[in-house]
Amino acid sequence: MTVDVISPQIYLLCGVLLFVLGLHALVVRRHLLLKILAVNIMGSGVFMLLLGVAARGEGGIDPVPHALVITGIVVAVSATAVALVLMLKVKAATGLARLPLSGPED
Amino acid sequence: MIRRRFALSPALLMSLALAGLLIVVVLDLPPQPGLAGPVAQAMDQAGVGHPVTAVLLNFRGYDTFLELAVLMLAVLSIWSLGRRDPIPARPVQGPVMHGTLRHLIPVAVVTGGYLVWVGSSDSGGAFQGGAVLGAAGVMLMLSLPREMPMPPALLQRLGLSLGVFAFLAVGTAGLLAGHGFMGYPPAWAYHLILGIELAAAVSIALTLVLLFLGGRSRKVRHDR
Amino acid sequence: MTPQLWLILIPATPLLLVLAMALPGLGRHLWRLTPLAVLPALAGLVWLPDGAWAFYPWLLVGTELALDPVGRGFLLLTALLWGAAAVYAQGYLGAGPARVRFHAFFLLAMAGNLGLVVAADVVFFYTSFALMSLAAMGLVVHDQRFESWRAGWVYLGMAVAGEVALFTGLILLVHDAGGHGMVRVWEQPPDAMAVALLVIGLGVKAGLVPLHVWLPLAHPAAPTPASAVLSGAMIKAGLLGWMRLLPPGSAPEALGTILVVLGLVGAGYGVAAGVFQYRAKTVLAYSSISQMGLMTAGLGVAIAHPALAPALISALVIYALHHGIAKAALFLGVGIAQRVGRPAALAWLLLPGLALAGMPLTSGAVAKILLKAPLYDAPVDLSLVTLLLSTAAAGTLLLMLRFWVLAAGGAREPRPVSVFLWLPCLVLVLGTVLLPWALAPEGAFKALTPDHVLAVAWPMGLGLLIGGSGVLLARLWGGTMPRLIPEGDLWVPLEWGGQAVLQWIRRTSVFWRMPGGRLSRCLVDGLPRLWAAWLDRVAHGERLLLRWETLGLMFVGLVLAVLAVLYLGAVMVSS
Amino acid sequence: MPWMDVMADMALAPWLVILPLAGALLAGLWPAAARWWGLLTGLLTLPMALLLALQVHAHGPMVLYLGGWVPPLGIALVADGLASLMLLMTAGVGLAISLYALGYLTGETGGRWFWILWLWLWAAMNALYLSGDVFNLYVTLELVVLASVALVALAGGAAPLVAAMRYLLVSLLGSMAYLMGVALLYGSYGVLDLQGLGAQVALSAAPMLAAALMTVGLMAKSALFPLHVWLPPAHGSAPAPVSAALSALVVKVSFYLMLRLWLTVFPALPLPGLDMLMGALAMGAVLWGGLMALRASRLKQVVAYSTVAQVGYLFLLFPFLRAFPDGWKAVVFFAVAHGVAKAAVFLAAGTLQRAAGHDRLADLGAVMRGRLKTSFALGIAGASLVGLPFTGGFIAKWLLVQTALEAGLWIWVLMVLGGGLLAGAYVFRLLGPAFQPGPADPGQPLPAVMEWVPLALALLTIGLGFAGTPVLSLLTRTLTGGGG
Amino acid sequence: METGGHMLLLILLSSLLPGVAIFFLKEQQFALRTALNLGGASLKFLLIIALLVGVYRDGKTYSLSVNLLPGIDLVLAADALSLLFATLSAVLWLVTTIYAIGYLEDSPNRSRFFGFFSLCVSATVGIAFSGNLITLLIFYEILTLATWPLVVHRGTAESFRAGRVYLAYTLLGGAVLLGAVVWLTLLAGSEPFAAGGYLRDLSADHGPVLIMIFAMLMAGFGVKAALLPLHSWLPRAMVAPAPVSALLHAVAVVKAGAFGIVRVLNDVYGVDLAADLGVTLPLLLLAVLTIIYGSVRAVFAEDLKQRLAFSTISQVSYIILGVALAGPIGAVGGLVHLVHQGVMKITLFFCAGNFAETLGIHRVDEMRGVGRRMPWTMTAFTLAALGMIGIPPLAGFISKWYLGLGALEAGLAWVTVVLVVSSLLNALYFLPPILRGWFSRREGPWPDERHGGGRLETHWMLLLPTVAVATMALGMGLLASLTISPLYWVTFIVEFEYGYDHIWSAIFEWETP
Repeated sequence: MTVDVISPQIYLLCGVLLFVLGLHALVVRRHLLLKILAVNIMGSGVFMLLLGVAARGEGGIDPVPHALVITGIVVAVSATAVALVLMLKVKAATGLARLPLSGPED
Repeated sequence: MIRRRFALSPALLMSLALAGLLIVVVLDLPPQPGLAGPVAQAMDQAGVGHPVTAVLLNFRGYDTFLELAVLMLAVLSIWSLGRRDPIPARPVQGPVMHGTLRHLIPVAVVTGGYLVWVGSSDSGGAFQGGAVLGAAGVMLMLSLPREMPMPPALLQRLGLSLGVFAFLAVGTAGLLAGHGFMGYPPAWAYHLILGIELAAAVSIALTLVLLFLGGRSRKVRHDR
Repeated sequence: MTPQLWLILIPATPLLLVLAMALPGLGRHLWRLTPLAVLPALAGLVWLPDGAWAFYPWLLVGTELALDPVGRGFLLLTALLWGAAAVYAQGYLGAGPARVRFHAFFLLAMAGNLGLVVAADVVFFYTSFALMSLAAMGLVVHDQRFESWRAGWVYLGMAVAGEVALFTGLILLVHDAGGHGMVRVWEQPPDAMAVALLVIGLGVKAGLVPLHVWLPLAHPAAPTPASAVLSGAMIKAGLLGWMRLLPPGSAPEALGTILVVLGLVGAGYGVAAGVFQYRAKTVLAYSSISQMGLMTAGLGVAIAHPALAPALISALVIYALHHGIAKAALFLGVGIAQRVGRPAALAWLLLPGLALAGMPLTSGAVAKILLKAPLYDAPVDLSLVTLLLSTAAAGTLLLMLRFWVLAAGGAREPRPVSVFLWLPCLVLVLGTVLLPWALAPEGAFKALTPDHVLAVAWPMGLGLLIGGSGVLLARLWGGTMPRLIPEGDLWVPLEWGGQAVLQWIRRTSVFWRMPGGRLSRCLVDGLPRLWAAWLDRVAHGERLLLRWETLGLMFVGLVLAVLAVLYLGAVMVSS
Repeated sequence: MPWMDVMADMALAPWLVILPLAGALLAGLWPAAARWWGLLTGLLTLPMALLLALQVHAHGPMVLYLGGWVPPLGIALVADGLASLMLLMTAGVGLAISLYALGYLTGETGGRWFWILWLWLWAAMNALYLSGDVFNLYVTLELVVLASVALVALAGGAAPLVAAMRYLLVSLLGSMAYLMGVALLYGSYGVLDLQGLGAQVALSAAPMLAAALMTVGLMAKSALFPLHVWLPPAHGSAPAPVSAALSALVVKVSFYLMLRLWLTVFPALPLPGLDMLMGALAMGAVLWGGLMALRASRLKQVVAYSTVAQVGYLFLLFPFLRAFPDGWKAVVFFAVAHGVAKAAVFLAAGTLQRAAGHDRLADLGAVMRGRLKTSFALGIAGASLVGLPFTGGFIAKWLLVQTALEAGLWIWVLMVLGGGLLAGAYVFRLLGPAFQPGPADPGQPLPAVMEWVPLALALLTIGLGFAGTPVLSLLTRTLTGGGG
Repeated sequence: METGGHMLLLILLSSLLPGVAIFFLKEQQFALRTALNLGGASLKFLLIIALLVGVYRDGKTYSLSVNLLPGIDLVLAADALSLLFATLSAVLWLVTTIYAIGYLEDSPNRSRFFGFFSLCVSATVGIAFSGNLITLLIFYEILTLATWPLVVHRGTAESFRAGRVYLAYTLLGGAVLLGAVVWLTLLAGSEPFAAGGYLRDLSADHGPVLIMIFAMLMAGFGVKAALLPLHSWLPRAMVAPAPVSALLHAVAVVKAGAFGIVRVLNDVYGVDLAADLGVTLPLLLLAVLTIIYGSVRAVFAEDLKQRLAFSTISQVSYIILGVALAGPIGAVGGLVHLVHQGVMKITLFFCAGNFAETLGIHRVDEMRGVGRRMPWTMTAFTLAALGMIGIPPLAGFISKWYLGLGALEAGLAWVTVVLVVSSLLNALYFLPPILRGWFSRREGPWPDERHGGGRLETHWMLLLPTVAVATMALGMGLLASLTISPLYWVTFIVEFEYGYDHIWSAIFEWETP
């Protein structure tokens, strides 16, 4: 197998791995910062996958996934910013940067 | 602790299963041309030379418009959460920092502007340019020992909504002029796109800085 | 004044009077007018022609009223007795709020009794019958003593059972006939079930033997005027009902035999039980049972031999009239006898008593002769029946002896006897003598012939003999009449038995634990607790789900599950 | 009608995005007048949505290619029956919420941010309903998430912040799964528009995985059991207009998206099996939500769990879709009926809470007696939730039962009827305090609009009880199916 | 909207609008509330009269239909049966309103009470005028909603318990009913009620399904009609105020169930089809069981209202018994009992309310001597109770008479035994209170005497309605063959329903109009 053929596949593979890694971390990590990072990692995985898909096309590089990734990144940035600020507020209000085990009710 | 972390928990098992499935599927993806062909065909009416910019600002301009909206909404959301914490006072930096910044920031401004302008024909564009500008702003923030004097609230808000506003105005104008929503007259497309890009870049840069600050300004009280 | 209006006025007048008694103020005094409520009936007797018929489409489900000869006889009896009793009641009842109530129920019962006499369709007959039966309850329990309540309950229970039987029987009749006019009902021979139900339903009222138990309880318990109408008029309603609903010719002939047997048994049993009683009114009640037995037997013969029916029916009417008047006179006399001296008391009671026993020159002799006369013309030999009928007179005299003894003896509370008391009594006593001459003059003359006198005299002699020897024996032994049969004979063991059963049921817990009771208690107690536990468990689960780790796991798990399910679905689709 | 023809020439659909967005921008620029911008937006959007619905009803689905670029290159706005119905519902409920908020949010600073965020949310929802492109849908979805999370956090305090954080994380998780699905779909077919995808999607592994990821991601966002836990705290602790908007509208948004996907993109995928899984989850939701609502002790908590329960019915979509292609209409009608009723209930609850100063169910009796209009709104809207007649809820329940019976799916008939009983139990539990003996006490003085708006919405549920035929006929103008 | 539909709408609104208006009145606005109540009730009464005149004299038809869903309409229509029930409701509502005004004098939450009271009657009239099964279902469910607040009106823990039980039963019934109606609509479409039913064509293919649906319908309506296994909410609901109990038992809830059963049997399935399917006999058995069971329980109930409640359980099943006999005369008996039972039972509840309100009498054994203190009420009680037993010439006799004849006509002679047993049991539990009331002596004071020293025995607003309904109970029996009597009306309905001309001669021998 030549490098040309295999390189998009590696992007795809890595993208998937990043996504799952992020997902796993999001599930098992307690700290909110880690969770937010995990979401970002998931996003990065998807972006990588998209780029891999763009690179794989036969008619040259497909520009659409690139545009999607740019948009996606901006969206991810926005969400991350909101999440981080919210985390700070939660920390300030509860003293913990993690989700409490039980609900606020009863 | 370590042992436990690497134990085969159900979560890990499931994640592995998902990973396996995803890998199988992804590697098995059939080759397909994507949209490279249609994009290439439509490039002559796009008004810009670079396909990604064409996709971003013309073919899928609506996406970009909403994406600007997301950014703006993020700032508004953060503002709605309350005022920002004061940036902790930092020791006065040495001359190296100041000197570097004094040179770096103009360079960044020029680079940003260039990136915006070049986006129509080459890699670059409002986001890239805006990001560089924003980075300059963040650096400036970090370098100052205390709060930077912020522009008045109305200006902040205007700058923030400039990109969305411009985009919306152009899009609506297209609708009223008969080119459909988000449609440009082909002749004016380049100028309109450039204008939108500039406005967007300003907004993005400002947004990034404000996002970095996190929260409403401490001095300017809009809510009175 | 058309028959149309007049016929309905006969039962309606008492009802209107009851309504008027509800008027505020004036109504409280209207009970004085009670005797006048029979006036339309008496007037109707005088000038309504035989066969007067009227139809009221708006009343109930279409009501027919009529006055035929039988009805005329019974109407005379009813109006006379109720009128007399009403007058008597004016003087008999003490002042007090209960007096208005008595008169109200009295009028209601009167309306019912008058109505059933003129009814010419079964629905109106039943309506009147029910009105009379239930309103009479008010008369029985009027005194509100323990005895009255006991008698009242027995009376009411049997009356209601009778009503129900009558109802069912009537429904069967009407269903077979396809209409409820009496003429229509006569066209169709009733089926056995209907006959049985009617015999039972009306038999309760008529004191037919096993169903007679309420009579000896109710008569002594009720106030005297009420007893008079109860025994004189109301029990005749049963007889009239049979005549109306099971007319000879239409009713099965086997029924006739049954009625003869039951009637004769009743006649004998009434005497047998009556002589052992210790209260005058109870003796009279048993006498009524006995006499009703005779009439029942007479009707039975008529049903068994429809050819004899016309003569027998008219004889029965006379007999009923005679018995009603005499019995009422006796009851009213008992009320007077308690207030006057011993000889005067006997004077009031002697004549009606003798009349009842069939003394010549009285209505009794005429009635008995008229009743027996057709039997000799029967296609089969009915001499045994005739003999028994004659012998019954001996029993009657025995009863009367016992009655006189009891009425003359006993405690008394001398009080002035007002005109309200003695006038109706006097009218009735005279009635026992005058009646035959007015109604059946030829029969009355016939009764004066020697063989007929003999025929009614020998049983009386027999009775006198037995009675006299009984009194002598009693004197010799110095003992009193043995209390062989208690008041209400058959009812007493029934009551004991019933109470024993009730006690047993009360003691036996099986009856008081509902089947599945424990289960339902478990459910009632346990379900809410179980429910609360469930809710707690759900809430616990919710807390578990709220943990982020669970949520994440669920998320990933669901992705996998959906995928698996999609895959399986794909396999299913493709295979 | 001639004016209808004139209307047909106008491209109404974009205005439904432009109007609220412009309102949001203006409100952001000029926060002091935010409430008036909000009101103006509401007043303009409702007739616009109504006209659009009429237009769609008269002329069928309308597709608008943005910038004139035809998919797959460009993005299309699709205004079909389903979308216009959802837009109309959003506009109606949104106007009510805006009016209510005029009275509810007075003076203090929170009010302005509510208006700005609420207009953004409205714009985002409208954009989502109209979008015909899977990636564009992702962006609008994120807009909805950000706006609603900020709205939840608006109340301040620990509980709302934690609720908002959990809500944000779940939403991001769902969004990421959705985005992965988008990537997989693009990787497989190279197009992004719904119709184009629908024409190509075949029975293979990649779309199946995409479908799984997207469906579960959207399930989490629409709070289907067992992924519902974020909802009750978020909806229960937010300010009343926010709760109403979230429960009535936002939950429906992700459901709408899922419905859209399964109607247009994934019809080729097999439903047998999936219908059982989803049906089981739906049943779990109905039971679980109902039981939790029976146990909750606070008014808004009860209402929030009621949403959890009612979301279950929405997921009967899958069994119904499997049974026949038109099966989804009943579910959509249910979504609309629930949206209106739930908004009324939450707004009424807000009024009572504000009047009494708390929302402990046991102590609300006096205020409920004192505020009859609100109690009535609660009662009527509650009746709609139970599915009692003359309300939209009844028609919805009827349609659900009818669809299930038509398909011979007994178990779902039982579920709908049994769920109705549970709903009856908790709705009457809500109303119970009003009947306890005691004085009537209107509580704190409140602006009249806070009493009239819930009542108006409650009356609207009655109106919906007679709107079955027009709504169903509007829904027949929906674009469905692979390549349809 | 078809001919004259506005009239039906107006009749509905004549109680609905005052009801809604009353909710928003202050407690102290006594005059206005009373005016609204009585005005609405009188208006409804007059409108129904006008409707009757229109239908019977001018031969007009009234119907109104509003579309609900494709192919499914909300239909209001006035046929003979609906007019019967509507007239009953209107008349008894008027009477009960007067009674309730007197009964609830000075008690709290009157506006709420009368509001729901009016809603309840609107729903009942809606049930009466329902032109198809769906409309019937809709108003039936509304009735549930409107009566629950009345049941819990007192607000005590006990009434809440009763309310819970009531809701559990009725909502469950409603759910089953909904399922059945949807199913039937799927099979047969949303047909209007038609004499003789509209399912004949389906019976060949869907026999078992139709039986199943029938069972579900009976279960759904049977809950409110208190058929045997579904009856136990009724005695508990007795915690409600007396006018509510009266309305619940005599007119609204229980009757709605019975009316529904009659509708299903006559106008949906058709008696012939039902008989062919073999569903009438089980229904008959159920009715018989209920009759006996209710009576037996009533004998053991010591609380007066409890006793009346069990009596209701028993008596309402007479209606079902009548229609389940599947013959014209039985149907006459059953349908006429719909009216007769209503009038008699409302009388009894008014009396019970009078006793409780005036003297504090709640238990049967406290009734000793009450006849002397309250003769009018006691007379009314006596009349109604005797009517319940089936004593002529009261209304109940007429019902029982035709039920008995109907049973014989249907060849089910054993049913008469049931009637007999039930009559005896009725006597067993009604005669003791009557006798105690009239003939027992009172020792000591009354439990809780309130209306002392007036010229009348109690408040006139309590007394007048009681006497009025008692008079009706008497009149309906005594004058059963007048053209305005329920019997005449029912005969007309049954003639139309069964197409039997001979029914006239069977009921009224002399006349064939």
